[in-house]
Amino acid sequence: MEVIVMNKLKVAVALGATCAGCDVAILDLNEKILDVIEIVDFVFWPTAMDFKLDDLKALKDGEVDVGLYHGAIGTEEDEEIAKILRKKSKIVVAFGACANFGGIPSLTNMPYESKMFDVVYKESPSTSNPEGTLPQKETEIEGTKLTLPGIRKRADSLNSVIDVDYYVPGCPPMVPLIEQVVDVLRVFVEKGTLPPKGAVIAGQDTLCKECGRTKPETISYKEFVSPQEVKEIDPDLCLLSQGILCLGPATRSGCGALCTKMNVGCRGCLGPTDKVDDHGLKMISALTSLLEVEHEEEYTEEDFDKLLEKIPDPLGTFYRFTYGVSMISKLHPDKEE
Amino acid sequence: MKKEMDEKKKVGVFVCHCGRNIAQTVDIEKLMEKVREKYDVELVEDNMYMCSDPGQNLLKESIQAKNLNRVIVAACSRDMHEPTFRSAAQEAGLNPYLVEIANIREQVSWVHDDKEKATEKASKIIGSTIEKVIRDEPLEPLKIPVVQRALVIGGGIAGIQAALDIADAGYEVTLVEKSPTIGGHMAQLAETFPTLDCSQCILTPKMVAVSRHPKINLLTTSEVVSVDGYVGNFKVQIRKNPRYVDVDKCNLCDDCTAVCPVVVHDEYNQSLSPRKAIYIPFPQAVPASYVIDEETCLGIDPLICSKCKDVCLVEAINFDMQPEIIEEEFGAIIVATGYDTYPIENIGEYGYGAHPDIISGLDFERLLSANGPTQGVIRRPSDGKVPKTVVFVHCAGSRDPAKHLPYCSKICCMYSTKHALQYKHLVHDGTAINFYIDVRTAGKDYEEFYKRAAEEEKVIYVRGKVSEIIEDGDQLLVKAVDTLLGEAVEVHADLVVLATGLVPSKGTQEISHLLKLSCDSKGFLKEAHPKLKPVESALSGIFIAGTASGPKDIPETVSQASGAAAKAATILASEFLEREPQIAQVDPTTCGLCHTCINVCPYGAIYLDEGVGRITVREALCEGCGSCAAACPSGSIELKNSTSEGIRARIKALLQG
Amino acid sequence: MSTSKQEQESGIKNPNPKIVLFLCRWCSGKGADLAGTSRLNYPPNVLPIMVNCTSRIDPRFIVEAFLDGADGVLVTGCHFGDCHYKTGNYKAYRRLSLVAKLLKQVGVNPKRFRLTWISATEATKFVKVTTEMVEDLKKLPPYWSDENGGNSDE
Amino acid sequence: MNQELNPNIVTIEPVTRLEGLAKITVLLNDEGNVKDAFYQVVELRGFERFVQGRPIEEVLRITPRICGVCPIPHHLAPAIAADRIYGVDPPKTAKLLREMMALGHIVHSHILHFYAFALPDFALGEKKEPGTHNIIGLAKTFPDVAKAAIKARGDAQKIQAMIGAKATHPVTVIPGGISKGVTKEDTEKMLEMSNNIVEFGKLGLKVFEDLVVKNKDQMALINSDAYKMDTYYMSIVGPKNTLDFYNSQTVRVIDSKGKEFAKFESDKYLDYIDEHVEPWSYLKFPYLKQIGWKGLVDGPNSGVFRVNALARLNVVDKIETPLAQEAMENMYDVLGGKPAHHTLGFNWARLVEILYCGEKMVELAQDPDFYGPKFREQLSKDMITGEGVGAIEAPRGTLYHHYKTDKEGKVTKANIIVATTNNNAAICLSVKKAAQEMIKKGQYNDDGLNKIEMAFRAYDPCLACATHAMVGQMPLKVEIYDSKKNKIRELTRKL
Repeated sequence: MEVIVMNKLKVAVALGATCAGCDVAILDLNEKILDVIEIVDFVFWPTAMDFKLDDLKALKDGEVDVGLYHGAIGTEEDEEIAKILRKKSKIVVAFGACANFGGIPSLTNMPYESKMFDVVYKESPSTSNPEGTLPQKETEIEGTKLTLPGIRKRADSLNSVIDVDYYVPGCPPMVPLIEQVVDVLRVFVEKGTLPPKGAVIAGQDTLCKECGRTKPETISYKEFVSPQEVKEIDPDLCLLSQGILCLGPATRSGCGALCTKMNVGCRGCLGPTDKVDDHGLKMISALTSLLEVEHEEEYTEEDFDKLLEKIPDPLGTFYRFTYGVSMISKLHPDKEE
Repeated sequence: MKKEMDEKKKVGVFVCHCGRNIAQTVDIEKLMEKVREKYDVELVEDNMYMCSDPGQNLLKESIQAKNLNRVIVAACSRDMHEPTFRSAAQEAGLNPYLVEIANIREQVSWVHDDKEKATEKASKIIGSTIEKVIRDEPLEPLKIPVVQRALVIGGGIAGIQAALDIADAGYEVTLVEKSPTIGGHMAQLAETFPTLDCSQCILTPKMVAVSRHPKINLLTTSEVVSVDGYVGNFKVQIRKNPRYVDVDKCNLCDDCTAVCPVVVHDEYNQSLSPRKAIYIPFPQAVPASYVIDEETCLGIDPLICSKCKDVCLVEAINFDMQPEIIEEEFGAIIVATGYDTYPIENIGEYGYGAHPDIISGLDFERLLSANGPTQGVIRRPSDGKVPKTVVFVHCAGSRDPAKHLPYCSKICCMYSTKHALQYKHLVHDGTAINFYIDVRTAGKDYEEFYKRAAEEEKVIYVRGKVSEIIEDGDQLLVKAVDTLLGEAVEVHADLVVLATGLVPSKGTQEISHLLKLSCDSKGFLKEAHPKLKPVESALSGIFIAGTASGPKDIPETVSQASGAAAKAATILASEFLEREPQIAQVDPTTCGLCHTCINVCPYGAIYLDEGVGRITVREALCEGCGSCAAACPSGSIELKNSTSEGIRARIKALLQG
Repeated sequence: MSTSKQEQESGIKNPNPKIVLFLCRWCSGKGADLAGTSRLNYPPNVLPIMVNCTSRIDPRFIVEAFLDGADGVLVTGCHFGDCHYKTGNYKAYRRLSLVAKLLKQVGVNPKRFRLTWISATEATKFVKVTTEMVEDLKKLPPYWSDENGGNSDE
Repeated sequence: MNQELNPNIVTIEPVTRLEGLAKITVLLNDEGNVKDAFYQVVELRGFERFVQGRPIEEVLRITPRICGVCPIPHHLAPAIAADRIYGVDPPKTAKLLREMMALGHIVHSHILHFYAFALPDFALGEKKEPGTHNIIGLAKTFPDVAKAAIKARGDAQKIQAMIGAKATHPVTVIPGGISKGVTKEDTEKMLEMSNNIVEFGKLGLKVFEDLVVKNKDQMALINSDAYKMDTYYMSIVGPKNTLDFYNSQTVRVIDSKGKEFAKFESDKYLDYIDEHVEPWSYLKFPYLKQIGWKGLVDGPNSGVFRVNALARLNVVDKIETPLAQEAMENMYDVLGGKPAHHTLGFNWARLVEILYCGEKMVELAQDPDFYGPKFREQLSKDMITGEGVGAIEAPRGTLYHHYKTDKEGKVTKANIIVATTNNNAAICLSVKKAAQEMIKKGQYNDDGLNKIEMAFRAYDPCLACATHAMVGQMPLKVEIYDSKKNKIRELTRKL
């Protein structure tokens, strides 16, 4: 379709601690990428084009119309790049679950017995590291210093280091969401109007409405069954009511219920609604409320303890993508036992 | 999008000394200073006794003088004087829900002695209450329209009494009874303990009163098929099954039974005597009319016999009657679905009820009744002889957790004693032997009744459980152990009466599913509170009376019936039900219809309104517990004047400084 | 509020712990009031907030209390079967027990969060529970203090 | 524009058109020739740590985030490990669907690399201005090729989404099979798309023929010693040493002459592979255990081995499908027989593999069991053995996932050796060799630096995978140090 564009939008795509799934997601517009090129000039996109950091630094402040950042803030340089992007861009968009909530990389913020370096460089069975060498921020080789960026104590969301204008969640953001972003850009190009600052470009309500599976009269389950142990998964009935863990009730709509359509429970990669500040705590409240709610009056405290014991890895399951921005991750462990 | 807080919040804080109760460990002056300095309030005043008239006047005058739009009274527990201060504020023109109480007496002055810390804590509690009051919105009590008509389910003595009381209170009542007549099990009794009143004599006047009461709409051969709605607005569907006899025309001439070729067991007489397919349950039946038993009649559709119709002079018989669904609305419901007796067929030790001369208590009642199968003469069902020795077995299948009912049914000791006494009246030279574990005589004049049977009528009481009853010639060998003498006992009896306990009737089980009433572990309906709310169910607007909630005697049943009627009448008394307005509300923009709230609500107050496709809260049922707001995974449900953000602010205020 | 000499000897690390106390309006709230009418005594460190039912407590309130500076949170409600709203405390128990597990998993000392049932007549139990918790938390450093690694993350 | 400087250190940072973050630091001696080159990977996220304590069926949904470009192998390999932990053999339909996903993924990944990352270097000639040597630039000069590439990759992604719910970060593969089968209509659509991929595969080889094979300079470049390395090669092989992207767990290693050096089942990988740690890179350096780590050198007695497309074709004896077999024979004729050591040959091998995948996908989609009703076994906790290794040929080479679990199926220990990691040492060597060629007496230009990057880009390294352990930085940075060891310039190129 013929688009009369006064001037193309300058777009920069920067990345932090990423798996580049978000880059692939943009490329997954497939043929539509050609329409995007009509209204957009990529001035920075390392994964797909030959731009170097200095190319970004060389741009004038505010010269970039829209700066997309995907990946979590994991090293000091991620933070540096985010700040440069902020300086150079009129609008900064947090793109994908990592930039929005810390994503899977922020799982590293959870407490574990062993330290990361020990697990990777010492305890791994396939690593022979007798001297126990570990990567250093600076190494002297024949008089020259080879540097590595320092690893931050936490992998955080983009808005923990810079001011963010818009949010596009998802891991990676699904095609319908990216199409919404393209529409927003097109309207911005043609009319210069933008959604309210801080808007999340996804559904405002939760997945259950979009999922289309029927909800039975009563939703009450005894325990969560892992998908490989359940005898049969009903393709039309709500997964949660079948005891299959699904974070749909607490997760934004907008993805087209891709996972639940395939008999797989949602893990919340679009994050919570505007009103919820801690995705995991809200989901836990809903799920435990329905645990044996039909027969709860026959239970004692000890019976409930046994049931709760069977909930698999609550921290890792209910905070799969949002631990970085969760309230609970802001608590710190007590020094003493 | 937050509603902008347009009107400026002008908060008045009134600190009460409560004489010395608060002032002794809270420095009132310092407290007032702290509140003025730390919080954005319009004025801070104090008074020796805020609840006194001067105190309340101070409140009223300050509201008007400074046109305060929020008030906090820092005094005692809200249970004490919240209504006092709210109505005082209302008199001054302020919405009562904009007044909050900060408890600095039970929670502070009475429990702490360090004056400085107590004052600091009082200030924090006031600060926290300020966070609540500035977020309160003016509210009005909810008004739920009430349909001023009651439904009584079950036509036994409980249902009859309840219906009469409500009708006498001036409200319309629909009484629904599944069988062709009201009267229930009481109509089958000969006489009642301890007064030995003739059961029919005291019951039938009430039955007639029901039939003649203008406010009572009696529906027999009918059953409730569905109940929707909530207190004040129950939508009920009742199926009225056909009697095939027009009640108004039938003049009880009894010509039809003579020609009816079908002979079957008569349930009213415990199948001890026959009846025809067309019959009247018992002479005093209400409604006074014959009825055709569809199952045993040779055939109505297609019509096979119709002999009865041919002889009926007044043409009262009409085979074209069809079942009919009646839809009505009610403000309150009383469940009085009665009991059944524990079937003697279940008790293997006593012959599974196979032997004709081993009968149940109700069977014996029929033998005693003048309108019974033996016209009141006690004859053995096997050969019609008058039995010389009769054994009455107490606790037959009761207090026996291993095999039968674990509980005691309260009335069997008394009706067995009554049976023994009546038998001795009728067969003076007969021997009545009662085997018992404990004779329970816990009602008025019950002990005297038992003494009379044992001492005057010489009924022999043997303490011991009957272990076995076996046929021995034309008599029955009853084996037991006399635990007082510690010896085995064997008695040759001509007749054995098993005093079985009470179990929930089939009707009780059906209605519990229909109304979603919870049952106790024995299947009887569960009261809202066993001690303090015996006639209320867990669902507001639904009441329970009589043996539907557990074994009890007639006096207790009747008093429960009147209690339930009074409770129902209080609902019907006003056009509107007023309810606390702090209920849940749903924001549809973020609600994902995940049904969590529907399943969490203990009152079924939340439902999916298919029409608009939105989760909706029934104002009449929501009690404001807030469980849905805490569970809602999308944060779409909030309680009026108790939002999550508000509670967060209250916590933060407690921790500041 | 530094700890005085003798307090340090007796292992007091936090002389003035702040504990948010959730009371339910029907049972534990009345139990607390009864403690008042019976003139019992307990330390002023517990800061009360009244909710209609423990099932009104959203798990976020617990974490937010800690984030707002609380050293401990004590939730009190009705015994199973006593709840004015029938089954509120059953749900509260399940929710808040899992929150307790999470707090433990992120390293918060289990002594800092407690869920217990107090009926309207158990004033003595109320006093015992509150006093016990205050004593426990006095032995722990203030949650956000540097000594406890509070503001340690750069 | 030449750079009249006498820097001793050249750093290319970030290396672009690849997945992940790394930088190359080149040390020059006094004459300005390359003394040494370090390819530093600056990413580390810690998957092996933060999957501990998670149920194995949840780990299958976390590990795909190791890499957004190749999430499927990181979904399938742990699934194979999970099958072995439960001691279960998934039903045939599940295996067919899983293989289809794997093949579709190879097609997507190879197209993305060749057409978005590599081809611009060949097709667009000397590197003039930046910002043109990429997919957008390609779309301008070769619109029909670009469109066909976008269509074929789109089809490959659609096939993966039909089976895995999402092409990027699939979710449906579970221990014992797959969560939901596919319908007959879907299968027909997949068949049609697979046929389209076969056609595209042929087109790809023809384009490579015209632009590269027939172009003397390009072939000279490919054959130049700068882009050759004499190393071992490793790949999974099917029963008769055939190319296999899912069904087999047998790993074969050949020496630089093509003689079989080792053949082992995946769960014995620890006896054959070890990883060496260098302080200046977060990425470890795997090497063949029996031979040992001799530093960043090639040759028969250095443990360095190579994986990825060319390695696979070197290791396998035969490709089952006719067209791909013929294309492989043609490639080796041009490159001078097996095994071929040409680093830039990896690109050619990828095109052969796209063709193989297309043909095999057509075969799978015609198998009647493909949309069968039984797509998973029901498992139970008592079947858990507690340990399992799953290996698979990812687009970038052999990938190992090794897990230990408790009785409940919760992971206690995880060890992941990722395809690109296997090539780490080889990449360093290739970069050093290319740098030595391109930087003479301190003279280098943009094109020269891009040639260095080509040596690197040929391996299609996926650094997110490689360092699944840590957060990264800009792709490849160039740092220039003079002989006095002070950094003169961080970036050599100006807009």
